[in-house]
Amino acid sequence: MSGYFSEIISGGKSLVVGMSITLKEFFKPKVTLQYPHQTVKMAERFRGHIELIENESGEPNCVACGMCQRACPSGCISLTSKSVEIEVEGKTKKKKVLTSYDLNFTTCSLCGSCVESCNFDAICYSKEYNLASTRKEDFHFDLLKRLKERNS
Amino acid sequence: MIIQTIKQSLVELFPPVEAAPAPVAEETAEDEGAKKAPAKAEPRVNGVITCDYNATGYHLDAQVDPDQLLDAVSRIDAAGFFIESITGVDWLKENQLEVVYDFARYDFDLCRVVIRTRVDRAISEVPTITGIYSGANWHERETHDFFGIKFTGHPHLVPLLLPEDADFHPLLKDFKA
Amino acid sequence: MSDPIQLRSDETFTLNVGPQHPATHGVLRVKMEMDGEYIFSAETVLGYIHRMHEKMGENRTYAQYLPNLGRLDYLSAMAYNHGYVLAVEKAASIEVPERAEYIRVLTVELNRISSHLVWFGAFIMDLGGFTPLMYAFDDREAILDILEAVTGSRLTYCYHRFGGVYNDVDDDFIEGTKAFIPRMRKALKTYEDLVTKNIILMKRLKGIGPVSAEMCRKYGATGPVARASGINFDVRKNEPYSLYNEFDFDVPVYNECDSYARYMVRMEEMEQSLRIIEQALAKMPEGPIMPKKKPKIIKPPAGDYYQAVEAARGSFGIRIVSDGGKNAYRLKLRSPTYSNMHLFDEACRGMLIADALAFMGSIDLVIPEMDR
Amino acid sequence: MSLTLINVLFAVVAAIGFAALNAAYLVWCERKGAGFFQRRPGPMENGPWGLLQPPVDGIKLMTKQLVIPGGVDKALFMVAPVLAMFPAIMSFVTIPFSENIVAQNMNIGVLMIFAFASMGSMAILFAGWGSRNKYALMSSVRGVSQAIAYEVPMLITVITIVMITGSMDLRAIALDQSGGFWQWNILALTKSPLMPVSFLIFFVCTLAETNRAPFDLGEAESELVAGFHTEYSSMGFGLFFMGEYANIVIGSCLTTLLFLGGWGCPFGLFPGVWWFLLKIYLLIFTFIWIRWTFPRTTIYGLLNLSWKILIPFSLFNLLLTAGLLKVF
Repeated sequence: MSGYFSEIISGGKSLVVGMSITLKEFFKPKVTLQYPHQTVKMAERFRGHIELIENESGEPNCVACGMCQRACPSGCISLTSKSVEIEVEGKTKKKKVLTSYDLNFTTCSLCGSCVESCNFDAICYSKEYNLASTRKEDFHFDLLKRLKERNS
Repeated sequence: MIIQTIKQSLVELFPPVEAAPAPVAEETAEDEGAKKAPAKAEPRVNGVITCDYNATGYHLDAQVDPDQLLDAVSRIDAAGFFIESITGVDWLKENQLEVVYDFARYDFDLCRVVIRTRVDRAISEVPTITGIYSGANWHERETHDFFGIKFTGHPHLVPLLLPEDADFHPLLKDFKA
Repeated sequence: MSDPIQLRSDETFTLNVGPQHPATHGVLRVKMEMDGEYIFSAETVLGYIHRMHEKMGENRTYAQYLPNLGRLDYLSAMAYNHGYVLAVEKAASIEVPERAEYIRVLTVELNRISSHLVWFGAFIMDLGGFTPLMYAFDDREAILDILEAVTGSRLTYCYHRFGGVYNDVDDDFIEGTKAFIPRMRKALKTYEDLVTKNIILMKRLKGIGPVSAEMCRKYGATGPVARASGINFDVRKNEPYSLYNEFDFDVPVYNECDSYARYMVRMEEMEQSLRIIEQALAKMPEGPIMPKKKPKIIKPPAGDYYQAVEAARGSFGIRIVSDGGKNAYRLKLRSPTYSNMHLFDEACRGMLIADALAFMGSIDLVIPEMDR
Repeated sequence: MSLTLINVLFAVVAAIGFAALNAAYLVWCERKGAGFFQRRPGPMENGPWGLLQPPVDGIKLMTKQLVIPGGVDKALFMVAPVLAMFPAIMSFVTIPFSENIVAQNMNIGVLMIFAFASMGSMAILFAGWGSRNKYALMSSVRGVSQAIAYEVPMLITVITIVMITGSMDLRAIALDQSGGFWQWNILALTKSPLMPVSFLIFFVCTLAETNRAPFDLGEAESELVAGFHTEYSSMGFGLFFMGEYANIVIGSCLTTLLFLGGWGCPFGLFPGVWWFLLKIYLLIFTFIWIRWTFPRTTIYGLLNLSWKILIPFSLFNLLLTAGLLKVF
């Protein structure tokens, strides 16, 4: 019988303690962010989709070696290149020039293998996270075009 | 040490008449690795092997005949092991399917035991161990899904992870999607 | 606790819990034969998000498979990463610098807390209390921010690499983690007052969902489910991998075998993880995070390798069968919830549906991990 | 048309208006309250502080299609939501908001309110049975056993109050407590020292009767999906929803009238309708507060609480009060 009453009392006390905690939280400042009106600043290392890095002259750093393409687990990078002859210090050299760099973001798993495998510092992560669309085509990024748009 | 006990118990499965398993049982992992590499096309001989835990992650590796499986597993059960997982491996070159049973212990007497059994790819039938470990049920169903190995006597051998009407076995090496 | 009643098989009806049901936390289906509100028998149906990760492992190189691990158990992705890299390092004999191991332990333990926080919130939500979920998510947010700053992602991390980690931690990480420990301790106290000691919760969980130690053994249950049944089994202690034998921490074990014990085990594990984090922060040496010599392409020698780690939900095992090639010949993932959930069918017989769903919540399900 | 009929019609319209407005804005309060308890701001997008959320929700509910699933018992399915709303509105007619603001005072007001309140479980039963859904059926069975279990202690405490006051007229009960908080029934220790306990019992029963957390077993979303209104869409669901909030208002009105002195000021100053509203909204806040603090009980936990704790205590209080009344 004493167990009966002590359970009622301790149980009632636990309920009061719980309610006092939620009441305290009621008056605390809010912790959420009103998303479309306020936005989060992405961490420096945030891994978004990739972007090409340009050199001083505005051309992509990429030498079209295709390491990223091979490293990608999902096969979402496809790039093409052509070789051109350029003159460096009086000598003609053959050089590969990037002609297209397509990222199929629909299958990308944002693992970062491509950036890691790149030896020429040619790709980086974008900080973009507001990616939403109802069309698949919107996620086939032409990174070369994006680079030009960024420069213009 | 439990390793010795369970090894003793498993070695008993292989009567000395066969003669061949006895030396195998005494081999160390290094020998085994050296021996196994050249003789790759040859399936491994049944027997118990003590493995280098630091190199492989388990202590005992016993390959048994499908007929001996229930006996071996009940010895494991009697020694108080818990079932970790069951899986299969498709050895296409040797035209065999291997079923791998992993067992481990809850206490601090660390011992991981692997029991394997090999069957022909065409007639892949292995007795079920659900009678001994009820938790083998899903694992066996999964292995059946992926490899098409029939566990004879299994109470409910229908696809678990694959769709109900799946008639393909994706982890077979000759499976083409 | 309900008294055992005589259930009749001739008056049952089938209740489909799931694949879309608020209590299954994903697409899990449990076909229950019910006698009124009592469960006569149950059959769990899996595979709604089966993705055949094991086949993917055969088709990709070892390095390419790394991101897959985070997709298994999205709540404690770090432990899965850890298990995989340890297995491959064991197979290919890659040395890991000490600092990298410390960073791994730190991130895994932080991730374990965040995983338990999600479980805590979701479990209380299964029981009908919504507010603790929000508090838990607020605290989890702090962990995610810390981990995001280091790893670059918030959920499906792909941070551990063969031989080390992706990038080094900075002072912000150290400071942030140091500041997080007291915050988490305070939060744990709040949870204790708000939830653990709550009479309604105790009444709902004590004595519900008994799982005996023998049953755990037969089904291969690990993690908190086993530890709540009096089994002192934690891979970090029983089979110390990485640096876990250098830290001083306890493994909470309860003998009650009920849902409340499972609840308590997880709540105490958070505190233990905090202890590990504290020690790791204090001991962490300077140094490289990647070995100097590391093969460019990983090709483990032919053989069979097994590695188990303690993920948030139990022992996660990974078996790599190598034929010496660039890809694994066979890659088996042994996921803890798969075994833990398996005993649900047997254990839930004769329970009320409300209790059975509380029991299911106490197992802590992550469906993608079960279905793989 | 006689004057009384016009009066009654006017009263009914006023009651519907009050109930609907309250129900709509209580949803807003609930969501805001939930938000604040969880350290987030709640609805913010529609209008300042999300104040236009209820009308927007209302429009959404009304413009949605009312799906009637195949195989349902159509008559019961359609009647149930109306039956959930109707008793709540009818109960408002007899509730005195102050000494003069009452639609139709009755000398058996208490009886009438409880008569209507028990119709609420009919709505749950009809909805659960009619919608041909196993979850709904289980929920309705739960709902009815819960309603029966909690009407017993609730009525016993009400009998205690009726005994003290000697009247079933809600206005008379409230007037009997006028003068200050020491006159309120919750503190009527001279009449029965267990009165505060009695208040708690009544309050818990109100929670259970209105299907509020932690006793919201009927719509336990993690077990029974949405309980008896799983199959309802559009305004069918809307009526259940409004009925629930209207019931909460009635529950707090009753608690205020029976225990907290009705429209009387705690210090005996300026009694009036504002005190009444203040008290009921404070009680409603407590309802919200409790809902967003506790997990849900189970059906046996709930029945145990009722039969093993609430009923013995309320019976004991009834006997004690009767004895004290007889002695003094």
